[in-house]
Amino acid sequence: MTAQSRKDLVKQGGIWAFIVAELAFFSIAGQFLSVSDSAFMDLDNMLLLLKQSAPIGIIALGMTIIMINGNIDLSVGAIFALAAIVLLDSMTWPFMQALGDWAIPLAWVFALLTGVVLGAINGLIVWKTGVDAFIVTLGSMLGFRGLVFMYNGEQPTSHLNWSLVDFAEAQFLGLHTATWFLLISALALWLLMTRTVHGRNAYAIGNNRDAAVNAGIRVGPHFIWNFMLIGFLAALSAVVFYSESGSVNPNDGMLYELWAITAVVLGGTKLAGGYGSIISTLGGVIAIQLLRKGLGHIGADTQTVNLVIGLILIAVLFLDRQLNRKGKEELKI
Amino acid sequence: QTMTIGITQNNVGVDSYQTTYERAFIAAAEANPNVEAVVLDAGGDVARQIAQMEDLIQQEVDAIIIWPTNGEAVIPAVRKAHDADIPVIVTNSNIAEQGFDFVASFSGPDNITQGARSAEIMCDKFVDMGIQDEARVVQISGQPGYTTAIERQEGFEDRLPEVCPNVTLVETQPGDWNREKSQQVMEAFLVKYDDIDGVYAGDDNMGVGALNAAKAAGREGIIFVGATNFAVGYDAMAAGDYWGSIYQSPVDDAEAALQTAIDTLNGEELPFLNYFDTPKITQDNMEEFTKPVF
Amino acid sequence: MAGLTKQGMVQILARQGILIAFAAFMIGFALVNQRFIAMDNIFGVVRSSAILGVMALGVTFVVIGGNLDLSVGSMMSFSTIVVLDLHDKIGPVMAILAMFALTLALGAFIGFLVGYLKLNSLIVTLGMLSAIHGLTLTWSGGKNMDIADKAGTWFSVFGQGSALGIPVPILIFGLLAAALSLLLSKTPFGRRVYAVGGNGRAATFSGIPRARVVFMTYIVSAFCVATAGLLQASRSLGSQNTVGQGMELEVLAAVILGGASLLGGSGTVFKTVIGVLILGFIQNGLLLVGLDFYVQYMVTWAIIILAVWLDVAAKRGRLWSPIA
Amino acid sequence: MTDPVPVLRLEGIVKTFPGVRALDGVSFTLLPGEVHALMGENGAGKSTLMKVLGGIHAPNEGQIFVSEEPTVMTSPMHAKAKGVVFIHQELSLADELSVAENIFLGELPLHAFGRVDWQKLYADTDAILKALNVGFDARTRVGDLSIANQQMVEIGRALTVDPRAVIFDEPTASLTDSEKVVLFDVIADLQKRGVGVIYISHRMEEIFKITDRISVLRDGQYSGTLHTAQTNEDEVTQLMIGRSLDLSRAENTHQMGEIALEARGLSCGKLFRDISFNVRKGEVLGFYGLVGAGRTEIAETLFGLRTPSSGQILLNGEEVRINSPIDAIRLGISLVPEDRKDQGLVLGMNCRDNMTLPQIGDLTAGPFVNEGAEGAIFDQYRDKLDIRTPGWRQIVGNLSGGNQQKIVIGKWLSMRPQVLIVDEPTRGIDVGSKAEIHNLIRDLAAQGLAVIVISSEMPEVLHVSDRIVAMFSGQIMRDFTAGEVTEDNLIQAISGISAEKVA
Ligand SMILES: Nc1ncnc2c1ncn2[C@@H]1O[C@H](COP(=O)(O)OP(=O)(O)OP(=O)(O)O)[C@@H](O)[C@H]1O
Ligand SMILES: Nc1ncnc2c1ncn2[C@@H]1O[C@H](COP(=O)(O)OP(=O)(O)OP(=O)(O)O)[C@@H](O)[C@H]1O
Ligand SMILES: O[C@@H]1[C@@H](O)[C@H](O)OC[C@H]1O
Ligand SMILES: [Mg+2]
Ligand SMILES: [Mg+2]
Repeated sequence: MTAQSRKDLVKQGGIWAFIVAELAFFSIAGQFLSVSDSAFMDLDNMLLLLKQSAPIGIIALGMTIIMINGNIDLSVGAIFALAAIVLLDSMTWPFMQALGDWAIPLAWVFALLTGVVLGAINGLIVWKTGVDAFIVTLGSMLGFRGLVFMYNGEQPTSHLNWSLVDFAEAQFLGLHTATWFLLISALALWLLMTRTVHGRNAYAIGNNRDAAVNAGIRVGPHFIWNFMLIGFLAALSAVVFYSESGSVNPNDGMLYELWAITAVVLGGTKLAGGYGSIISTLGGVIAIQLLRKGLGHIGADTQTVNLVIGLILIAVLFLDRQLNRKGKEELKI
Repeated sequence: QTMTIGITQNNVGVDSYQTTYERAFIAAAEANPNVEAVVLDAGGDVARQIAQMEDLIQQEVDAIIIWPTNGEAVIPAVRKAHDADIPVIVTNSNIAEQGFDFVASFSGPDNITQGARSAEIMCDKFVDMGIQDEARVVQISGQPGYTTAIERQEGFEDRLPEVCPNVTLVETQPGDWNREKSQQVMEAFLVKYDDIDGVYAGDDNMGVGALNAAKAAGREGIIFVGATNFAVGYDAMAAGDYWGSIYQSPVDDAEAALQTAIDTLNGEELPFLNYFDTPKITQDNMEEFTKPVF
Repeated sequence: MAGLTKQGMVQILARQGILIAFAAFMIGFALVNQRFIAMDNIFGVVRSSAILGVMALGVTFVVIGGNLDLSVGSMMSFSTIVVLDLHDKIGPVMAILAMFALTLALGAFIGFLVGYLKLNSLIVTLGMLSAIHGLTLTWSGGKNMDIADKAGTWFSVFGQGSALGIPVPILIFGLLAAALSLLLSKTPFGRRVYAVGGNGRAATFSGIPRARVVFMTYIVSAFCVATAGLLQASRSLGSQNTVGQGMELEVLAAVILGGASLLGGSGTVFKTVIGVLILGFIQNGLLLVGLDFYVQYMVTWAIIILAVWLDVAAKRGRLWSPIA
Repeated sequence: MTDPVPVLRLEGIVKTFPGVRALDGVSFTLLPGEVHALMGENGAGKSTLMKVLGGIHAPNEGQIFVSEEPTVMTSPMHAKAKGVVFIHQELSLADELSVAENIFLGELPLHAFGRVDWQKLYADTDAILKALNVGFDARTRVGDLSIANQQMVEIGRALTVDPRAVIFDEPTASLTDSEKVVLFDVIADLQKRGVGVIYISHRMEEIFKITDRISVLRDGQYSGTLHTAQTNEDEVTQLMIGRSLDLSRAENTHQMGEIALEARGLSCGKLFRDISFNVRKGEVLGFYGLVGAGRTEIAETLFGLRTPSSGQILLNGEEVRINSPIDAIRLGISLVPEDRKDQGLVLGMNCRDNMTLPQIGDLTAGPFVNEGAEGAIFDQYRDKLDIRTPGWRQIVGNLSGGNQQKIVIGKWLSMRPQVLIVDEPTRGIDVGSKAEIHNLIRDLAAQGLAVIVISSEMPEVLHVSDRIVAMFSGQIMRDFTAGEVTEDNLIQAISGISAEKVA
């Protein structure tokens, strides 16, 4: 361990410390406040926690890469919804129905492809126009949502396929299908970011785009790949979630982008780009889900949940900053 | 013995119906020494509601009451509870038929009848005014995908031609149970159509939003009929601006749901659909009703 | 100045791209539908854009100062609920004063977190979006808030009245826009906002109290939100807890459409007003032609990207990004 | 001996920016194995010419030949593929990444499936670092390095490939003498291997030490090429600015006044310890030391940007508390900071607004900014400092580096301070302007100002200062009075050799 990685550990350790604090708090408070007899930290409950973290979690993983890359993607919620529509609706197409259960993998492919294509559109616009990704994806957040509504008006799109539900509800080695998807995605992306040139270039570009351009890195195509990747992941999240629920409202996935970004930032990734970690994002996602679950566990009412979640976000940000302070000698900037 | 009953509500705080429901539910549960309640709110998010179902199953509550955010999306989660031998009671807005096998019973208003009654209220008024042969109506429906909304629309659209065959329903747009949104929808209708005689809104919040839009645009003489009589709707009726609605109490709704759950756990025979009554209310008969508390 | 001629012209054209797009849009729709440019329709659009517009004015300051404000929608719900609730309890005048005070206090809290504690504004205001919603629900008990005597209160004048033949919301929007435009472009405070947003470190090195300037941008924003809440409450005299929900992104879209850079340091009040009007007229125009609201989403998408693209293209002097 | 084939040849290059004709038909030839200086005033177009060569800017007209083959440089990547390596004027590094990743940015060594070959990467980097003789290793995070060391990382990039030509754009602007020696070795080595080197610098002594030929640009036009061995500084200056410079220093004719600013036992954590010095009205006090010696931090403390852990600051004999730049400005202290892009300027703002920023609160008519007064100040300092800009509306980010620096100086002079602190005031400034700035500093002192000059250029400190404080590793080693200072004892002092530490 170099001094560098130790420093990173402290820098990124905050989120795990926070998770431990949450666990402790809800376990103790649960003793007094919860009507349920089962303990909060029960294994099944923790496994559920991972499962429930999957929808936002998978998106947040992609968001980590986009943000390390120095961009942001506000359209993921809309991509999520559109991919879900394609997933469910495609299974009702005549030729697909003729395929029986073989329609399922094909429907997945269609949905994932939808995500990739929408991501590519974002990436292409960001690259070619040079407009900031925040603005481009703020626009496509609206535009893609428009496509969602165009598909089925304001009505939900539904198709309940029980084989699909059974698959999605299955548990393998104790972990739910959704958890597997989350963990495998995390592992793959972690390898991508730490071991490959693509990952390292993502850091370089996010850190100093001009430097990357000057060094001859093809920044534009690189952007497209990453936007396709997050499009893919948003669609994957939809595939995982809607396989189990079978119906999508045109408003589904709204605000997901903001929760995903929150999880990423809680994990310590810099909004400005160039710095961040996939594993810490996983921490951020779990921290948020834990907070929701824990507040439900101790019976907090709606207004308290809203108030507490909001203030905790801010508090974590504050703590993180205190932890990373350089000390008194610091430049007062 | 005490029974633990979990409830996952749709979206508390989105309107006062849902908030009042929550209060009433908690009050009813507290009043009953045999009941412990776990009260959760999905905040309108399907994913969160499914997670809450899983949490309740995991906590091994005795029964689960669900106010679905999406009548179809929650079916697998309901099945999960069913498989875990936890009876599920659907409240307020039913889930889709495919899920009926996994549900112990439904408790709530009969929304198809409500829609039909609203059509009757409106038609009667048109007849009074003598415009039953030329009147043009717009509809502002509730949250898309929400069974209550779908059923009220269905009831209204089926019944209206039966009672007033010559009235035309010009356009329907969702107002998402939201006063602001439906005010905008109505503003748009007013821009588009010079001649509007009646507005049917899926609830009074939306109806009043539409009324505000009409007032602001100076369009008079429009007949507003809603559903779920809110306090604002009642006041607007008293002021003579708003014609009629359906009287539906969230307190009845909540108490009925809890009672249905208790009855189910006590092994009583229950019909699958437990409707509580929701009568017509118009400017003509409103003295018979107390002003809604929400 | 030999180089200026052609390139310079292109640049000037593109810099005013948003105005030109606006004019083209108006003329186009006017040709399709006469009613579009009828005075009452125009008034109608401006009036219904006024609430969004007032909020966008404030967010313009925040954005130029280099930050974001995602809490304005939630905060506007709060202002609306508070003033409606207090109206019947302490009378309209006191209610308005109290509501402004409370909203400004919220703004001050955010300003303190972002300005003095230097916490990231995206996350802070996202957190506040949720927290303020909780606060609103606590205040109202989750119930709709309605003024009892709707016919009898003069409070309705802000949202429904008119003066000199002009609807009051338009008047308020216009006056506020003019005042804030002066504040931003002509006063030392305005200059400091640009400097802090453009390069905060350099601003500090220049003796500019960066924290205070950022703090003040949130105060301006909160003031605008309170005004918007007043308009909203007065317009409908009753409200759900969620009136402002989702407006934060619409507001941001209007500000960006007006050409403010999210990196801070650029944008003007005037352009934001144009951004607001464009959004309003797109909505209205498409409606008149009979298109569904989601078409409006897609048109807005296209217009946002085109407008900003033109702007950056003008700044760099070429259409396509030079990035390989 | 036949003429060798030029590595690079540029012909009739024209490049315009909105409102500016940066290059106007420039031609230039680089031979293998030569070190070719490119000189010219600030804004003459040197960096722009190199950016055209490096594929960053597309020229409006003209042609590039690589080994006599006509080539269109489409991107930096393309230029690199053609063997042209570019060491930029502004640091171009990703500071969150390691030294190794930065040096090999864009060409990390690979295993299968796009995996980075870390072992090879670190080994190759360590070899390069060894050649550069620096004290950090391949895994160090670049952001943790001093500016000088970052510059060395940048230079390390020239050693990664087998280049045909290497362009150094003001590489020594933030290097001290020891690192310069290393750099010159690197250049000599490249030269031996037949690589063509283009060397941009404003420092005459370097030019005459290492280059073979000198080409000069003036106002975007080519104005001539000289053989270094056959010319002299004056001739080059003539070619650059059309006149000779009088580089002799005006001797002190004025009387020094009271002590204006004094530090007593000032410390700030690990940054510097027990610093005591004073500067009188009418005096120029030089601060000399190696990069990292802590001079900038002292300046920042005096300007209220850092909180001292102990010690006192006295102004005109009275103790003062300076908690922020606002306090400092109120007390009549100005600081021209070290890093103009980061600390000195709001790059997206126009020239005038940048210049008047610190005093904008006072330039008012009623509640509003008095733009007339602002314009007057801008005009005054534009003329005084000879700032080249198409007008006050020009965005500062579009000015050449040297002109940007002048805007910063103008900004702080216009505050009419009692004490002026300038940190590396002529970094990246051309000879003409440098002389002007030096004269200006002397003039300001003559008018009774107390001036502190922090510089890493020995000739500069020696030239402008009345007294010199030598620093080493956060401490003052010696306080030289005029007359006793020589290059030798100065070098000794800043290397920590001197024992005569002044308390
Ligand atoms: N991107 C740009 N947009 C507009 N003008 C520019 C741009 N880049 C350079 N210029 C202008 O082109 C001219 C040449 O600038 P350049 O940076 O090449 O000068 P330089 O010779 O390198 O000066 P210095 O010694 O100060 O670095 C200047 O007038 C500068 O303002
Ligand atoms: N090893 C280091 N790790 C982190 N920051 C450093 C390190 N060395 C220097 N710095 C920072 O880099 C900046 C430049 O400081 P520098 O080392 O140049 O000191 P200096 O005495 O001001 O020298 P000079 O004036 O020649 O630049 C300072 O803000 C300093 O804190
Ligand atoms: O107002 C609505 C009510 O009519 C319906 O029954 O339930 C949902 C409520 O939001
Ligand atoms: Mg240059
Ligand atoms: Mg320094």
